[in-house]
Amino acid sequence: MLKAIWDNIKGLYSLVVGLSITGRYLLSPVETIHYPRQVVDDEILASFRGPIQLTLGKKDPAQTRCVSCQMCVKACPGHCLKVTKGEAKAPVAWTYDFSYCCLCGACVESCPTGALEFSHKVYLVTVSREELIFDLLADLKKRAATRAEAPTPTGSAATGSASIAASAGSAAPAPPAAGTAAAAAQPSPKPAQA
Amino acid sequence: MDLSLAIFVQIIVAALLVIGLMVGNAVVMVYMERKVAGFIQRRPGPYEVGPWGTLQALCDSMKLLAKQLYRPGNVDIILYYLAPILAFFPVLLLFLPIPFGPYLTALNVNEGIILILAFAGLGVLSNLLAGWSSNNKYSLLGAARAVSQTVAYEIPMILALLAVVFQCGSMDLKNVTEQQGAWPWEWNVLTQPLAFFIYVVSLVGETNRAPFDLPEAESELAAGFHTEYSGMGFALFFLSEYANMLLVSLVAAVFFLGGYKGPVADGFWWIFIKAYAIMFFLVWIRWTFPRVRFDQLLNINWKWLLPLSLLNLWLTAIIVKLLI
Amino acid sequence: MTFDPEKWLTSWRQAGAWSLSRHDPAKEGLRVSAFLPPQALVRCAQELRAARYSLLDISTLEAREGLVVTYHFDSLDEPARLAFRALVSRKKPVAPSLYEVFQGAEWHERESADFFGLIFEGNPNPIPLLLPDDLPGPPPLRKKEADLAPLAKLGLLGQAEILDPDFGDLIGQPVGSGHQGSQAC
Amino acid sequence: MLGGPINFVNPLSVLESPGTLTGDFYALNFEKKAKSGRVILNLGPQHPSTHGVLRVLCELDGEYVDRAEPVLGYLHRMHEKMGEVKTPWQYIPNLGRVDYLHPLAWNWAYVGAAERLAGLEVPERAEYLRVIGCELNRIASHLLWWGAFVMDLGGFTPILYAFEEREKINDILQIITGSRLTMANFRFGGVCADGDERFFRLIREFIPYLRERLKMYQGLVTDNIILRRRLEGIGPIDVDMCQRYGATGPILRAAGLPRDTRRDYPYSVYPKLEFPIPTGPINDCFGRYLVRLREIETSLAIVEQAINQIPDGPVIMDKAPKATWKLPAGESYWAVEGARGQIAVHLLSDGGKNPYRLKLRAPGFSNLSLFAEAAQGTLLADAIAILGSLDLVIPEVDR
Repeated sequence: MLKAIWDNIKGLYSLVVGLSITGRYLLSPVETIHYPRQVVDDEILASFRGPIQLTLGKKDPAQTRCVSCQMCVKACPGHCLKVTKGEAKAPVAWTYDFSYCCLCGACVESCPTGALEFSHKVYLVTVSREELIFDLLADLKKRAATRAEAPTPTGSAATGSASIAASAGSAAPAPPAAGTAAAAAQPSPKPAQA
Repeated sequence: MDLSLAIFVQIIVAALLVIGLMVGNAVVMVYMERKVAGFIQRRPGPYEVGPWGTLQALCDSMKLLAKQLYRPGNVDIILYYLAPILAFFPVLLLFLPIPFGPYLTALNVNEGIILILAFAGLGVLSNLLAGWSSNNKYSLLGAARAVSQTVAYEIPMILALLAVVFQCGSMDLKNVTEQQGAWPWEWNVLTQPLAFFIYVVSLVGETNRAPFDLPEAESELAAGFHTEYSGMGFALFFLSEYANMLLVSLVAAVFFLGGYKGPVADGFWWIFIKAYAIMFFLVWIRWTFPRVRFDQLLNINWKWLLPLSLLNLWLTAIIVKLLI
Repeated sequence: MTFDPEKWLTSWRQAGAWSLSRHDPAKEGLRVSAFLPPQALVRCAQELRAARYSLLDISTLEAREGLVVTYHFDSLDEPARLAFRALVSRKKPVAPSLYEVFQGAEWHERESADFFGLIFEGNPNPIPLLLPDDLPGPPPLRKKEADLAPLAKLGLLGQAEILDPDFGDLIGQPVGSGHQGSQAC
Repeated sequence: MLGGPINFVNPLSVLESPGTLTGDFYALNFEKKAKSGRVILNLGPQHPSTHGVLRVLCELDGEYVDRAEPVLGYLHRMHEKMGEVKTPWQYIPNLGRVDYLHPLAWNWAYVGAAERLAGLEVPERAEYLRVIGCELNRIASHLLWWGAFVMDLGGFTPILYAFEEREKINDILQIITGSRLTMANFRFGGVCADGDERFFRLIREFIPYLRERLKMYQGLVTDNIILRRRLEGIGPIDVDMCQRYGATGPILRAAGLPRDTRRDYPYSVYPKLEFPIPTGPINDCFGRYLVRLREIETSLAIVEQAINQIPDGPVIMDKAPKATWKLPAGESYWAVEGARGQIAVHLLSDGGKNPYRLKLRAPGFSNLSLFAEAAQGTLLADAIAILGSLDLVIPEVDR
C-alpha cells in the first residue's frame, strides 16, 4: 500500500519531467523550414536524385553525348525511356516519361558514354500526367543556353558509371558535388574538398 | 413586475453576450491550441491565414458552417440532430452565475455552484445521445466511455469544491470571490492545495481532454461519439467542448485563484487571465502525455481522487469547526 | 550446442524421405534439406518443434515435376537453418497443414494457397489472405507449361541422395546417385 | 463494402439477433464463428492506429477483445511476381518499396542472396558502407516506430521529435542513396555511390546528437508513469509463442533470446564490429519498447565503429553486373537482420533472364500472425498497444 502510494508520487514527478521537456521545446525556436519563404540548403540538394537529364556535351554543350545505343531503354525497369535514332548516331528524339520512373539509376549506370545524369529538381510540380513526359533534348538545349549566358566551372567529366553524385553538370554545380566526383574517382574517407 | 422584467432583459442580454463569449473563446482556444501544439512540436503552427495565422480559426469555423450536413444511413434522426444542440445550449446557462467582475454577473444566485454543477451534468447526455443515435460502433463505445467517465469525475470535483464551500461558508460564487484577496497568498489555493489538485485532475476528466480523452480516443475509437458528425454538428460539439473547458477553468479561478480579484485593479481581466492560464496548462499536458487506459482512468478516480477528496473534505470540516 | 546434421538426416531417412541433401550454408543458406512424403510432414515438424525450431516461412514454387513446398526452419538456440520440402501434384495440389504444430503456418499456407492454388488440408481458416476473395483468373504465380524448369536445374537437388525410386524416376536421377557427392560435402 | 464499421446496422440489432450482419466476405466469414450477443468491430483498413491499411476484425465482449483476426491484402502489390518478370538488377528498386522504413535491409537481403548464388566478391569499403547505411536506416525505422507507437497510446508530440532525427538521417543517407524514402543504393557486388567528406562529417555530428536526444526520450516518454502503466504487463509474448509463430527480431529478443541474424549468421563486416544484442528483461509491450530503444544505441555504436574502421578502396567490384545480368541457376536462401526481424530472400534461378522464383520472407508477416493470440482477452486499448508494439509496416506484411 505504502509502496503503491510512493510509486504514484514518483510517477507524478515523471509527469513534471515530461512537462518541463515540452515546456523547454515550447520556448525553443522552430525546427521546420517554411517552404515558399525558406528552402533547404543547396548542399543537401546536391546529392538529391531528381528526374534524369542529358549531360551537357563536351565540346558543344547543346550537343548530347548520347549515341542511341538503347542500353538505357533495355535497362529501364519502368519502360519510361524512348530514344529515336536519327541518320547519324545522335538521337533525334529523347522522350522520358517521369510518371513511370522509379529513379533507380539503371539508365545512368548503364550508359556507355555518360550521356545521362540525375538532376536535382526537388521542386518539380505538374498538374497533369502529360507534363511529366519530358523531351530531354529540348531540355538540354535550354540548359546549354542558360549555361552559355553564365558559364560556371564544373567538373562533370565523370562518366556515368558508379557515382550518383558525380552528376555535377547541372545548373547549380555545388562544391560538394564536385567533391564527390573526386571521391568517386579516387575514393578515400576524407577526399580533398574541391 | 418591473423588477422581473428587468431580470428577464438582463438574462437575454447576458445570454447573447455568453454566446459571443463562447464563440470567441472557441476561436481563441483553437488558435492557442494549435499554436502551442506547434511550438511544442517545434513547428510554427497556423501561419498562412492572417498575421501569424490568427484568422485560421475563423476560416475553419466558416468552413464548418459552409459544409454540407452529412448524415449517415440508418441513424436515429431526431436524436442525431438533437445531440449537438443539447451539447451547446446547457453550457450557455452555466455562464450566468459566474461573477466576471465586481458588478458583472448575469444572474446573482445564492447557490451558484449548485446551478453550475447540476447543469454541467447535462453535457454528458448529449454525448450519450450522439453516440447512441449515430449508428456506429465506435460512437457507441465512445458514448459508453463518456458517460461512465463524466459521471465518475463529477464526484471528486464536487467534493473538492465542497471543501472550499465549507471553508468559505457560502455557495455564492461572488461571496467566495470576495473572501479572497487580490494577491496570490490570499487565495484559496494556499489553504486548499489538495482540493485544487483534485479539481484540476477531475477537470481534465470532466472535459474529456487528453490524457483523459477516452470518449474520443482517436487511436482506438476513430473519433468516439462524434465520429459521424460533420459540418455544424461537429462545430457545435467543438464549441461546447471549449466552452466547457472555459467554464470549469472559470470556476477554478473563482474558487481557488481569487476570481476577478487581482493586484492593481479588480476586474474581468483577472478572471480571464487566470482561466486562460489553466486552459494553457490543459493544452500543455495534452501535447505532452500519452493517454491513460479506460480502467486506469476509473481507478485513478475511484481509488485515488475520491478517497483523497473525502479526506480533504473531512479535514476541512474539522478545521473549520475547530476555528469557529 | 553444435548443430548435428546427421541427427536430422537420420530422422528424415526413417520418416521415409524421398531424398536428402546437404547444403553449403555460405552459399545456399541452408544446412540440410529433404524431400519428404506429404504424410510425414506433420510428424517431422513435430520433431523440429520439440527441438526448439521455429517455422520461418513456407516458400512454394512450381517446377515441371510438381509444386514444391519448402518449409524453412531455424533453431531458437543456434544458427542451424534447415528445410524440408514436399512435392505435390500440379493437377491436384494438396498438402497437409502444419497448423497444429506451428500456428504461424496458417498464414504462410494461406499465402501459398493464394499464389499457387494449393490446398492445405487442416488449415482452420482456408480463405484468401493477400488476394481478394473474388480475384478472377488462375493463381498468379503459376507458370505456363513452357516456362517450367525441372527440379534438378533449380539446384534443389544439387548434392542430393535419392532414396525413393519413384521420386528418382520422376526427376531423372536414379536411386543412390549423388550419394558420393553428399558424403564429400 | 471494404472499410469502416461493418455496414450501417444499428448496434442494438447486433445484440438482439446476431446473424443479421451484412458485410464483405471476410466479415461474414468472421461473423460465422462469433458468439451471440457480441459486437463485431471492424478496425481499419482506414483507422488511425492500424499504420496504413491493416484491417482487424474484432469480436468484442464489452471492451474486451474476445477474438481478433487481421485481414491483409489492402496493400498487396505482388512483389514476388514482379521479381519473376524483371531482371535481377531491375528488381532492386522494388525492394525499397517492400518496406519503406528499412529499405536498405531489404536491398541487402536480395542483393546478398544473388551475390551468394553468383559468387560475387564485394569490396570491403562497400561492405562498410552497407553496414553504415543499413544501421542508420535501422535507427530511422526505430525512431519512426517509437513516435508512432507513442501516438497509438495517445501522445502526439514524440513522433515529431522523432522526425527531426529521422530527417537528419535522411540527409545523411541521401548522400549515398540519392533519395530519402525508398532508398536503393545496393548493387550486385557493391554499392552505387561512395560517401564523401560531408557524409562522414554529418555522421560524426549525428552520433553525439542522437545520444543526447535519447536522454530526452527517456525523460519524456520512457519514464512517464502513464506510458509505463499502459505498457507494463500488457501483451506478454513468450519464447514458445515466438516459436510457434516464427516471430523474430525485437519480439524474440524481448522474450529473452539473443537471436540476431547479424550475430548468428555473420555476414559482411559484422564480425569485425563489437555490439551487444539487447534482450528484454520482460516480454511485454514495455520490454519490446525497451529493446528497440536499446537497439538504437547499439546501431549507433556499430556506425561509430564502422566509420572509424572503414578502409579505402573501390565501392563496387570490377565488372559489376549490369541491368541485363542473368543469375546462374541454383537456389539461395539468405537472411539479414531488419528492423523488424529476420528478412530472408529465397531466390531460385534456372539460368534464364529473370529469376525463376523469388520468395520474400517478411518478418512483419510472421510477427503480425501472433497478434490474434496475443490480443485475446485484452482491452481494446491494450490490443492497440500490442499491435503497435509489433512494429508493423503493412507494405512489408502485404508485399
